[in-house]
Amino acid sequence: MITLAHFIVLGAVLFCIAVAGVFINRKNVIVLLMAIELMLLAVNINFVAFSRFLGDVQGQVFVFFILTVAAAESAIGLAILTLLFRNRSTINVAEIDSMKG
Amino acid sequence: MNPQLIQLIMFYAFGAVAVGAALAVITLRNSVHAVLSLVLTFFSVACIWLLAEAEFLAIALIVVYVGAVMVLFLFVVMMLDIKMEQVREGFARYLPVGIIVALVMLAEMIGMIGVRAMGLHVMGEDPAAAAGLSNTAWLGHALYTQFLLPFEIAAIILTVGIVAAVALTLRHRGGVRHQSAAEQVAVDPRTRMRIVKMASETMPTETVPPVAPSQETSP
Amino acid sequence: MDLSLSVLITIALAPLVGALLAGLFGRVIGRVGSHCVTILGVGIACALSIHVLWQLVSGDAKNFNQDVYTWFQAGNLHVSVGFMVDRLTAMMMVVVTFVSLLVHVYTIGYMADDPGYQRFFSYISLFTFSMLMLVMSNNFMQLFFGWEAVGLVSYLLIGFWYKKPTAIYANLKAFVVNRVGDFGFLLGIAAVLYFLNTLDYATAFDSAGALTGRAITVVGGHAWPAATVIGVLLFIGAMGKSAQVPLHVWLPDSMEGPTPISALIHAATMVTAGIFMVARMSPLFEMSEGALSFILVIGATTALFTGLIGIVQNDIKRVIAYSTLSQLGYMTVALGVSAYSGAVFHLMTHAFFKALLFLGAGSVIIGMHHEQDMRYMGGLRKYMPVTWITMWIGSLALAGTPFFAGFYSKDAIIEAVGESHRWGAGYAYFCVMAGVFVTSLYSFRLLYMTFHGAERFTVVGHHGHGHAAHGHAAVVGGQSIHSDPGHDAHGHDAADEHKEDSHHTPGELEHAPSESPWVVTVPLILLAIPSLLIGFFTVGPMLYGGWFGKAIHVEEQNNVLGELARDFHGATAAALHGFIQLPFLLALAGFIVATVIYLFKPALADSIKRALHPIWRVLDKKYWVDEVYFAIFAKGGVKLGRAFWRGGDAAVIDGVLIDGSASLVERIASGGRRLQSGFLYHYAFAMILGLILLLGGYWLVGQG
Amino acid sequence: MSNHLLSLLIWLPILGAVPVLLAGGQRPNAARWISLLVAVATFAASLALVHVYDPSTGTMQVGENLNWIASVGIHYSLAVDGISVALIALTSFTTILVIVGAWEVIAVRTHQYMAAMLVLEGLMVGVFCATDALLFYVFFEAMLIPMFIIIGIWGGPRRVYATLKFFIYTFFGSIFMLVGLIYLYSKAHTFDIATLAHLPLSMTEQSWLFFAFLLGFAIKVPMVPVHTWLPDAHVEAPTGGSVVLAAVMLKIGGYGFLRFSLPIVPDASEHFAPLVIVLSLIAVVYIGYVALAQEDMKKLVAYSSIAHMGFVTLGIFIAFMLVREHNNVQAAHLGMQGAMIQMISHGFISGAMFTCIGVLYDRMHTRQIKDYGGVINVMPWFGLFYVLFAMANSGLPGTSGFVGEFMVILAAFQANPWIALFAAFTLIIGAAYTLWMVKRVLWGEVTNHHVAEMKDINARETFVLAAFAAAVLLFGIWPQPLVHLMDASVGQLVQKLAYSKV
Repeated sequence: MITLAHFIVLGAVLFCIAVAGVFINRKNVIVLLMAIELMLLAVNINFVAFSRFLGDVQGQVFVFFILTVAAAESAIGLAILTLLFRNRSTINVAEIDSMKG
Repeated sequence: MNPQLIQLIMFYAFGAVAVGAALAVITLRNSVHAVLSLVLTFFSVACIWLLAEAEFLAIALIVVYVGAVMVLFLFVVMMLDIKMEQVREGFARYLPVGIIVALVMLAEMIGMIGVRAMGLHVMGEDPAAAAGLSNTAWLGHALYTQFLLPFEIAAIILTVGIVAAVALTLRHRGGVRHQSAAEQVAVDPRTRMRIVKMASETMPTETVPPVAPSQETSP
Repeated sequence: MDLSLSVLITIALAPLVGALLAGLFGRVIGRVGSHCVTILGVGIACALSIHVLWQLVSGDAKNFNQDVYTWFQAGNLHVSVGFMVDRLTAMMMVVVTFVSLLVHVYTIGYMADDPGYQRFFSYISLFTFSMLMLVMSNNFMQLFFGWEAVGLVSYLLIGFWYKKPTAIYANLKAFVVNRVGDFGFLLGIAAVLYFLNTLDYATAFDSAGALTGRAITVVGGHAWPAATVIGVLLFIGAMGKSAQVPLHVWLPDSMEGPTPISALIHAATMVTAGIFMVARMSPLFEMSEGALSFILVIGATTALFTGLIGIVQNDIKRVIAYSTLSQLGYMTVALGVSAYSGAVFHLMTHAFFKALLFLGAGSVIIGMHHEQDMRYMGGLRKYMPVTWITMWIGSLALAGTPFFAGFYSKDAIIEAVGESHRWGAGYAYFCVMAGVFVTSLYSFRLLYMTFHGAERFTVVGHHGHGHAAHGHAAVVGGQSIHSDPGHDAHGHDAADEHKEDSHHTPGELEHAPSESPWVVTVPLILLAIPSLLIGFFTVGPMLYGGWFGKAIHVEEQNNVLGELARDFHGATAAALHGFIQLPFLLALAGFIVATVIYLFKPALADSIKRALHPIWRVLDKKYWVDEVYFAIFAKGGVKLGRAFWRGGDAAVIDGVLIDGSASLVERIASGGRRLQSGFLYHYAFAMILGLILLLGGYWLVGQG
Repeated sequence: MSNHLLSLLIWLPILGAVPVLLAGGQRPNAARWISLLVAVATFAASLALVHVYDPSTGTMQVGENLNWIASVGIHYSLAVDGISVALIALTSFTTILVIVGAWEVIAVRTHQYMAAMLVLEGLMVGVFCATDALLFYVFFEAMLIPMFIIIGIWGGPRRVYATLKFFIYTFFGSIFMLVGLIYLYSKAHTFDIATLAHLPLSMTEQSWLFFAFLLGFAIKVPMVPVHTWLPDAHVEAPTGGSVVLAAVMLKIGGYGFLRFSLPIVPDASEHFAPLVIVLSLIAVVYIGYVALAQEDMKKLVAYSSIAHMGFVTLGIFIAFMLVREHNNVQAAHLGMQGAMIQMISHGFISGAMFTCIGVLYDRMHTRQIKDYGGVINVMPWFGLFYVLFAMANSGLPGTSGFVGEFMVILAAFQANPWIALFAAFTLIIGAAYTLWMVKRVLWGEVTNHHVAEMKDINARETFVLAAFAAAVLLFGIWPQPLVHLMDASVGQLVQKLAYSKV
């Protein structure tokens, strides 16, 4: 019998994995982007679960929008990454510090 | 077998795959493998969504993410010549911290959520079915009525995203001849032809500018 | 015919007009023009003052009290400028203008060579105006105006020779010490307004009875009677102006000013303003035994202890200055035993004979070509006979010889103290008695050292050294040259050491001393006459005859002069009786001691000095009062100021609060700047940490 | 005409600055004469104001009222009472002397300097006649700008530090005042000061507002311990800047207390009066000692200004004590009147002192006391004025410096003799620091050849100093006209003190 807790815990676990990913792959922008995707996914799981358990359509509508925005986001993120790599020949985050004051 | 039990088993199975694949995403050395693991994660989660009877979103996830975004990721990863040893540096150093942080957070989240209370919350009847609609129709009704404006805005955001991505990656190479329609349209006659008024020629005077003879004589 | 306001205004303003003309247009009207306008102005004031006094004495006119104009009217408080003239005022006016007139004339001779001639006349006329405003005032505000204005002119005149470092030190000191007194005086005026709700004399005196039973809580629960508070505060003002211990320090230093000023301001008039003020306020002072006892003790201390210093001084003007301090002490004692008339009477006689002494000393100084040290004088009687005789008259009057002016006034004070039963009267009686001996001693010492004995100066046509004279001086003077540490402005005492003070080698004169011109000697003679006679003629009415009328108010139980009046049988009888009284015997003893030591056995002085060296040193150092004040108030004040400035303003407020807060912001900002590393993973880390903390927080709250 | 007299007084100098600026740097003489003309015209207008004003009632008069920002109820409303009239006259009087004083002294950017002075004058007049709190605030803040420019451009070597300190200090204070005003607006929905005066406020509200106003005005006055901007600003400011700063700008702090603290938060003012009184006494005694230690003439006079302004705050707040605790309206009136007289008189005296120092500075280019000595030998006429103003500064009767201090001390004694005692301490310490400076600068032998080469004051400087001297002596010998001008207004203020809002 699947309960709400199952979904939520799964979401939490995925989210924490993503967090750990951000931590341990602090130099690799691609993995960072993927970790962000994972986080969004975790959030989406929660939305879907709540939508289903509360019988409210808004949760799923929201997931829909998140998917949209996340797609746009990763498109732009990757574009920036490409540009960056073209200019500096690296995706090492430690070297991307031109904004440092 | 009890369909609910099957559901549970399926959930655990897909969940385990999703978690395992997610772990692979963050640990694999090879970026291509990591991307593929992410695809697997998405796939498993889509299946879990199917268990929750959110068919439209599950399909959308697979189509949009696996079909589009992840492929984009793959392209990028393959296109870029990434030196893995450089970007992997510090992996071992940060691993313990990462694990601890993740575990602490997980403990906190689960503690906060109150798993026990939620564990009593059993999945009831599908609300879409209760409304006599399919999941897609149910969602569609909401999207095209109540959330029409956000929906349109989402469309605009996507468009902007596309344009931005193109604009960012578009590279003007020097030395390549190409047509510029805008410039052609914006042509101004005055920039094309210049009428120069010159004084009529006079008799050459004796004082010749010093530059002229040297130019003539030096070669 | 009543007194007219226009006459009184003329009296006050005539000297002011003279002062302005001489001061602002001195270069236009020249030297002669300057002294003419100022003498004319003061002359008019003097003549009219005598006229006013005559009108009042003859009974032609009633007392005058009228406002001239409103100074300000704030709410219900009305403060105006006005005149109150009764016999007390009129007498002061005559004394002031008369002495001032003579000093003006005298100055023509004394300042003949000075480049600041016009300026000097302007100042002394301005002083006369200020002093007249002070004595003629009919309210406390105007009194304070005159009070401070005379202080200002005194400041300007002490520093008249502004190039002399000692002079400009002395004038600053005089002004600031006077300000200490004024500080009390102003508070006294405030107290008068508080308790009596008016600043007008007449109203205040009429309602003085209202002070009975009123008190003010000043220090934690201890209530002070209102009258005592008022009395003491007002008297602190008098202590400053009349140079009473412990605010006496400025008067000896004020001798840095030109001698005519010493005569006019620092002997005859300004310094007696305090005495006049207390006499004028007698209705208020009579309300408080405490304040009067305070006055008595202060006066007695001044009378004896400053007189003692006079014995060891060598500067001719300083001896007279200390004598003035001592005599002011006598007057104060008289005030303290409620013998106000006695004080005012002594004020008047003293004004004449002390002005005489100062002008005589000035004459000597002219004769000696601006040498003031008595150790380089001696035997001057042959050279300047008029000065010699008039100085003798003045000194005899000062010493209290019967028939001389000083006798009547001083004797009355001593007897009044003897009669009084006020707290402190016993101490005061001892002080004034001892003071008689001291007075006599220093007076005759001065005469002998100056006019008698061997000449201790040499007349040289050119530059050279007079070793003999120098050595002799050291013996006779009873002291070798001492040097002064710090800024103590001994001035001419140490003339030898201060190059700027002496334009020549001490004891050497370019020309022989000679008698001064007539403009100098005539004032001396004119002052010698009242010094001899005025006491004899006025003692009866002024002292015992209730001449001042209601101007001076004495409570019945305090009326010591009334007691004395019963034993008074005319001036002659009093004088003859005086010959067998203790004061005269003490004065005689002083005379004999002075004669023996300074006339016949000059070497004795030195041996006595050596024998009593510790005492001599205490007196020579003036009880170290100057040194202590300088260390505590002057140096201490500047040090405190510097500490406040560096420590308070610069370090705490600016350093910590102002610049400190600015640099704190800067430091926080630069710390925050370092936080903005620009590294993506730092931000991510911060974000996650924040998330963890947030969740933890919620969790804890949820658990709690 | 007379109903726009106040607008004329404000805008004539501000608009007059335009032709001065247009005259340009190439024609400094034109700029000088135009600005003098404008200043004189303004002074004439202020005399007309004195004439038009009826001192017998003491109410707000000669008013104007226009909508300015209607949506939030801000009005361009002007009116004056006796105190404002006196301060406006002081402002226009001082401006003339400052312009004459700067005649040749300011050689670079003359036209800009003159224009800044004129604008400053207009804004200061605006402060004194605004009856709308926000209009007051606008003038109050705008005033900083020309002064900032004057110190920042024509100032001494450390002018940048000084201007920053001056600006941030005063701005810091006034921000709190603005917050207070906005709070009041949120309660009363108006910025009209007269209406705000009748707004009922709880004690807590009043306390907060009191401190907001206190910060704003105490820095302006300035009171200890927020006074340290003043010495720095003075030392770096050009002579004219110092004169205006000391003569008029400081008064705005005292004026603010009267217009805001006193009527709007009377109960809190009464409650915290002991605090202000203690600060004022610290200003008198502590600052007196600090002044004694100064080696720079301008700093010395700046510190003495702080000490003298201590009498202003003392006089205002002693009135609270007297009315509320002793029920002594008469003495409160005296103290308040004394504070007002002290404001005007200090305007003349400090202006004159700074002008004197400017005269010396123009010749020697140093303000250090030790560089001078024996100046009287070469500059006797200057010496006359210097001694006169020094005496006025130490509160000699017969000069205007005495009148205000006298009144305040008399009033303070009635509240508590100890307050009077500490206040009267100024007699001693004031004389000590002022005359010690006179001694070191003026008296003595000529100390160096620079002093020996100094020339006595010229006709222009004599005019400026003589004008100050005339004012100092006139109000010292006969203060009644000035007292009368303000008396009824002061009486009204004192009446308001008794009115409790809680």
